[in-house]
Amino acid sequence: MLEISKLTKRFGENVAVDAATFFVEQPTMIGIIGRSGAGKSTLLRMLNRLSDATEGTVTFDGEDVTALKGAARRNWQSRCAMIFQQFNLVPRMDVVSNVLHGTLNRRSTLATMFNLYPQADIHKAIEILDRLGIAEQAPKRAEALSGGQQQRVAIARALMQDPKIILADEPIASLDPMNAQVVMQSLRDIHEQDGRMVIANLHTLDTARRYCDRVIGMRDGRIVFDGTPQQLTTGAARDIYGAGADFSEAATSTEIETLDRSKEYV
Amino acid sequence: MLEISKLTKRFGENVAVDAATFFVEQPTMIGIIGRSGAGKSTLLRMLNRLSDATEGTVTFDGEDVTALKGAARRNWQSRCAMIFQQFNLVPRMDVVSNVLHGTLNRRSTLATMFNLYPQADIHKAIEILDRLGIAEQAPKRAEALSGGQQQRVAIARALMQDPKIILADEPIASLDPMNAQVVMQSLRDIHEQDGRMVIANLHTLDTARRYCDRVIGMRDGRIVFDGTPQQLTTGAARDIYGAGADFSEAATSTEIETLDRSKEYV
Amino acid sequence: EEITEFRIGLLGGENAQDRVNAYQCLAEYAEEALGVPVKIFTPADYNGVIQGLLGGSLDMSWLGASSYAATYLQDPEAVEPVLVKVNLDGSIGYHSIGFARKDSGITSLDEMEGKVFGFGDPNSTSGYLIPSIEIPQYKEGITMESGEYFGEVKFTGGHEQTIVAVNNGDIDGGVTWADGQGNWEDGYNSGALRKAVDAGLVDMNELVQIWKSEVIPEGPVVLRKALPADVKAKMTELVDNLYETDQECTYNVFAGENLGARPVTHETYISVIEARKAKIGG
Amino acid sequence: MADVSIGSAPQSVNTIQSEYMAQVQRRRLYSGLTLLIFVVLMVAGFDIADSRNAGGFWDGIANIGAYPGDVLSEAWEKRADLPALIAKYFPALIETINIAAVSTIIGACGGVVLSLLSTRGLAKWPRLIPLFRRISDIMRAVPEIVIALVLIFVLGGGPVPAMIAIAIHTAGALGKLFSEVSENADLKPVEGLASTGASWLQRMLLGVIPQVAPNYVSYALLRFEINIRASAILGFVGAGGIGYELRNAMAWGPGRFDEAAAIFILLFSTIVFFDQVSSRYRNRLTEGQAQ
Amino acid sequence: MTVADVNLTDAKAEADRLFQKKRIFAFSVPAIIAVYFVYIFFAFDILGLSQRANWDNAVTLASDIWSHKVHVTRDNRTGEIDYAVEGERKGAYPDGQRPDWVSGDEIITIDLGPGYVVRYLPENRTEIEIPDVPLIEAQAEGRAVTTNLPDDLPDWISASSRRVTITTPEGRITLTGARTEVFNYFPGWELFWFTLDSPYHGVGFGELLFGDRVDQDRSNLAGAVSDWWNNAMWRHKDVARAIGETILMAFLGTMGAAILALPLAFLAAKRFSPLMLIRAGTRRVFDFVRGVDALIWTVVLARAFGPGPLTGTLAILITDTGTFGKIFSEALENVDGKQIEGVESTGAKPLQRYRFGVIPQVVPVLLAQILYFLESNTRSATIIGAITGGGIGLMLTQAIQTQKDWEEVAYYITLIIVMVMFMDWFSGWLRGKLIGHKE
Ligand SMILES: Nc1ncnc2c1ncn2[C@@H]1O[C@H](COP(=O)(O)OP(=O)(O)OP(=O)(O)O)[C@@H](O)[C@H]1O
Ligand SMILES: Nc1ncnc2c1ncn2[C@@H]1O[C@H](COP(=O)(O)OP(=O)(O)OP(=O)(O)O)[C@@H](O)[C@H]1O
Ligand SMILES: [Mg+2]
Ligand SMILES: [Mg+2]
Repeated sequence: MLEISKLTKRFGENVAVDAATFFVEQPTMIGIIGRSGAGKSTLLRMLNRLSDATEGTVTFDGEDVTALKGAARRNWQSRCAMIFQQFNLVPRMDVVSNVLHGTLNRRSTLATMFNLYPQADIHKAIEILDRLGIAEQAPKRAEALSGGQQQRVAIARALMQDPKIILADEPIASLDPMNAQVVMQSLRDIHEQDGRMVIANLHTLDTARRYCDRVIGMRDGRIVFDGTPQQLTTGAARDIYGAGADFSEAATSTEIETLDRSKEYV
Repeated sequence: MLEISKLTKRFGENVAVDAATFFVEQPTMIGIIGRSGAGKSTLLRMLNRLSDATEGTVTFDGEDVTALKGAARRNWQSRCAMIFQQFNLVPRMDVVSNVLHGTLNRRSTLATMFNLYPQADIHKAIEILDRLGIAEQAPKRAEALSGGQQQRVAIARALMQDPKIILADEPIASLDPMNAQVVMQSLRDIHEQDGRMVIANLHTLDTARRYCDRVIGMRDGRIVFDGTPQQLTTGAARDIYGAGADFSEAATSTEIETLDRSKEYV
Repeated sequence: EEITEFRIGLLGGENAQDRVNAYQCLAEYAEEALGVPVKIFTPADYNGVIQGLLGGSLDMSWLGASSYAATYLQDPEAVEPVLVKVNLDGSIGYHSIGFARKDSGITSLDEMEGKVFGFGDPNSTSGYLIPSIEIPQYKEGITMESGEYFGEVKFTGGHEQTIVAVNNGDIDGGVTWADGQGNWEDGYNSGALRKAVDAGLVDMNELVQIWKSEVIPEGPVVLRKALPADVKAKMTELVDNLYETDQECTYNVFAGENLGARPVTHETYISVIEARKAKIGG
Repeated sequence: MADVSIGSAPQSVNTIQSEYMAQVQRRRLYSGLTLLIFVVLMVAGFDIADSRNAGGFWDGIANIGAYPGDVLSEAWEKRADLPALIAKYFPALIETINIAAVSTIIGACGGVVLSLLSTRGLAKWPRLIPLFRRISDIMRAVPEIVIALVLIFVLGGGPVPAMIAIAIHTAGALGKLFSEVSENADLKPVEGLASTGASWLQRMLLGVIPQVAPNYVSYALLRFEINIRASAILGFVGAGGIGYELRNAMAWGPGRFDEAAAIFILLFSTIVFFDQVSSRYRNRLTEGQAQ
Repeated sequence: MTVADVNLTDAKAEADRLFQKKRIFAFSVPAIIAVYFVYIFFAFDILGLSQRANWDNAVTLASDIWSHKVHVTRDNRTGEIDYAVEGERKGAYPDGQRPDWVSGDEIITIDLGPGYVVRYLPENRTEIEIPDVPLIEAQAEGRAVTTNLPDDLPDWISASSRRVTITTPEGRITLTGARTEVFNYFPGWELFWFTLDSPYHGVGFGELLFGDRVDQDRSNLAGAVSDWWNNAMWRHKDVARAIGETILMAFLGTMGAAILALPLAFLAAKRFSPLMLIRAGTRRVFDFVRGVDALIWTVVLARAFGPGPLTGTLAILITDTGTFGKIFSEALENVDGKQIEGVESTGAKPLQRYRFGVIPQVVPVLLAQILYFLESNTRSATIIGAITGGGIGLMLTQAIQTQKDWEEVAYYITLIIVMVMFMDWFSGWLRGKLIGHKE
């Protein structure tokens, strides 16, 4: 399904992603972990084609994604939604409009300029918002929402794209633990109910363990771990985070203990 | 020496300071405590004649300070230096110039317009800065300094005035605990070594206890406590802060515990 | 009373710098005669010169008759006319000429009905004052009010602009000045049309004359009245004898072939002043 | 005290004092020199301007009321005609305002395009940013009168040359101001839109414009104010509108000073009116944003 | 569940309404502008304009800007022949010299280009050779011109008994009784460096620097610079003087206004001027001088000061005093009270309070504004100069209005743009220098 082969990104001297290679056979929920600067964001941005790879290829269902240009590239982006740490919504616009931005690739520029979205799309947007539990916020401006709500709007926008893949770049890093849980659960639900592939960069080990089917660990641009959450031992984590023997998992955790205690890891 | 008698300040309906009366016989270090809005700043501003009293008098060494006008009032201000919570320096001017502002009252307007200060004054300013441990900062702009350093510049400006009294309006409220300690210690040193009267508004009980010889408590514009730090029991503090039985002293403390633990209260 | 400098103001019509250069010779003679620096100023329009004379910041100028009238009407004590240019034939007059494009089919004022008519500068004698009085006398029913007989009446700003505007078709007909001697095809012997032809701006074959005024007296060289008497005397004498001293300089100063200057008095312009007063008021 | 002065004084107070004194001397010298140069420039400049002017400053200053006095006294005498004259010149005023309005709209559109093309992070062709910057610099540098006069030569007199001239200058000026605003715009929404496959135009229209619109409108209003003045001035040199009428009325002199006064009243009140309205509205726009 | 459904339906309906509203807004703004433009289309008579537009003028302009013409003129009375660039005396070839495309003594042959030849024959006769056209012959007699031209003429020939004009791609020929003239067009700004009477004309740059003395009395460099500076055709000296005058107007006007406005701004700022009456009065004065506008000030001041740069300076100064007054007083209202209070608490006198509490705070704002206006006033000074009679603005407008020398116009325009851009750069540089460090 999705094949990433020797994907490399260089910024001048600096190699941000170094020959990353992995293969995903069927829609899976994948967590990518690694410390700051490991190249997680860069990898996702290349998948979405927000930035161009220096070398290597991304192939999806036999199509070479890295080679796409212009309209074809934008079309790929519409099939491969992205969620950002800072939500990246248009703050001064209302929530529904933000969700409807997910359809931009399908609609003509002129029509979108005059807000001429088909009614069906508008209704669908509301339904998606409802599914994420924020339908009442629909007419409000995005900037008026809390962080967790904004991230759910971003997810709604992603869903509106009806994508094959959802990429999420640290979707919960700016959120408090309570909201983080809601957002991760939404992504998990989308994966399970709609059968979409979800690839999420995560700062925290425990979140990865709890919500993902497969975890990829990156360090200094290279993939140094690829396996199930169960295989992700403290030793493996030490390798990924390049920490010494004093490494404690808690150092990468942001979850409130009370939330943790009452749940089991997936 | 300093006698304050029925000093009152009204802002329209609102009585900010209500017939404050106390007497200071000799240079003492006095802390004024009370919660926000109690009238501490207003009291100090009337002492410095930055604002006029509605009623009552301030008498210093037999001179009625409240009645002074024009040049006489400014002369009083020069003898009664003031330090502010926000330092109130001129940020775009260098440190020494800021300190030299303490001499403005003594120098001719024309000379100061062109920044022409006598060399002796400049040397003295640097000596004062040295005493406060920031002589190397002398040529920098005030805005380039850290908060604690800026407050010490403000103290230097006050010392430059060679005042009988130093008024300090929450001198450490904008500072981190480390800097707060340095600044309070400087004030204490000035009091002890130069024998100047220091009156400081303080937000925090423990600081007042530790550095002051006498504490005055204000509540709703009235003086409700006047005694030694020893007399300032938790019960007295509850009265001052108008708190219930759940009052905990820590609520008004800003000091880092580690600093506290190693020292004794004065 | 002494003067520290002598200031000459020039009316528009040419490049500012060309005008200054043309008067440079006069400035040099004047400097010699008066013993003070002489400066030349080129205000942007007629009114600039008039204001300068009224305000006392200009001492001398060669005005048009109407500009002199304007100055006189605002302050009779401001300036006095001293000399007037003499044409090659000895006359001291010229004409206001109405003209149009040949291909517009207009040959006289009769065809101008409903068309766009252009004046030059409001302070110009031939470009505004005289035609605005004489054209309505051409026949019953002509007025100079915009939208009555003519479709629109405009001010182009000056003689050159009028010629260009007619040639471009911006306006259907306009008025400008010429001596009325010589050939139409050459733009007459002197005047704004001739200059335009010389400059290659217009081809007279493409224009037709549609109207011609009575003789208009040439404008006077004026001096500020408040000047010391000896200065006035010296300058008058200087310009009066310029033709004998330096013919080339006279050519430059009076913009074309001429026979020099001769004395003139206020009386010559009374009729123009009355006309202006009647036309504009004040 | 010891703990206070930690980290102080490898340098002795004396060296600090002498170094600071040296700095003070230097600064006094520089400020003294700057002041001196400025004063010399001002005095000499004034002197040159004064000597190159026909009338001297000191002679003229006494006369300063003469012209307005003439105008006002005549206008006062004929004050009964003023309302009629104001009505007569109102259409010319409308033309002036129209020139300003159209050129502001066109110029603002041009400015938006120029700014989006020349802002780092937004530009469609990042390599061409310097080119578009230079273009807007040049458009800004050309005085309106230059373009207007050239266009009058080709197009004939009237409002259109003035409109084009002002629009060109406006586009350049607003292009620069706008790009300063959009430089500070938040790029996150733009990236968000990019990730959905939105085209450049969609990213700009939906991601950037909503953010910067209040500032853009505020600058455009300011520009409108300026353009009213500009269009009046251009009228003065031949581009129609109220400026043309004012020039003629003033040139005619006595007898028509009542017209000059009427036009003056119209122009003055228009400028003041739009100035007040726009500054009020601008304050509201920028305040609303700060909240 | 049903409750949720109802909510969802409500939410959808609300979203529909919201979008309806947004659409109406999105359509109405462009619609209003479109309607306004339609109105303008008729009010400005755009249709009529496109008919009236004179594209020949545009062509003249475009070609004249980058080219020059050389006149070969025969005075039919004297038979003398003049060669002059642009037909101006200043551009005349010195006696005994002539362009190399002119030859012959008895019969002057003017070779305009391939196939286009004009011959001045004795007795005021002229022959014109044009490819694919029979030889044109003309004879000037007294005031008339007789030719062998047929009656129906192509549109590039205009002829009457008094005047004939022939326009060809290679040049233009006019014939009248008095004169016969040929204009030959060449690219470039001829005589930009030296006029023909200068010994340095046509001397190469390298030769000027390192070659032998061209003129025995002067060193090459000094002589060349002086001849260039005094070039009568392009008048570099006068142009430089005019530009200097324009910048002077801008500089004096801006700085003078700033100096006047600063103290007045204190009177107009709430913080510093407790008396409502004075405050309101000062503000009205600001509004008034600003509202009157530099244009009207220019005209008003012309009576008192006459034409010249001072009048322009004062017009800028007066208007900007109003503008600066407003900006400055706003800046003063926004000053941070803490600094003033800090200085005040030391017993500083009022003037000292302003000096140390206020000035350091507002100086950056004021400087930035002043320098910004310096640039924009350079442009204003160009325009105001055109009205008061001073500076490069007057030279430009008059060059345009007399419509001859478009290359001169192009030269002035280039200089004006360079001047404004220079002032822009300069004020930006100064801003960085002054606000970048110290108070
Ligand atoms: N636009 C850029 N230009 C230059 N270097 C970049 C750029 N973007 C990223 N890098 C570098 O590439 C490396 C990988 O960055 P990346 O943002 O992918 O890391 P990350 O794993 O997402 O880290 P974080 O957890 O902090 O987001 C870093 O060293 C970073 O400095
Ligand atoms: N300029 C003023 N105008 C009106 N009311 C004022 C003014 N200054 C102070 N007050 C009021 O006077 C009362 C006392 O204020 P003051 O600033 O002296 O309190 P404080 O004890 O210093 O409080 P804080 O700890 O917040 O500084 C408050 O109710 C305040 O609102
Ligand atoms: Mg990242
Ligand atoms: Mg307080």
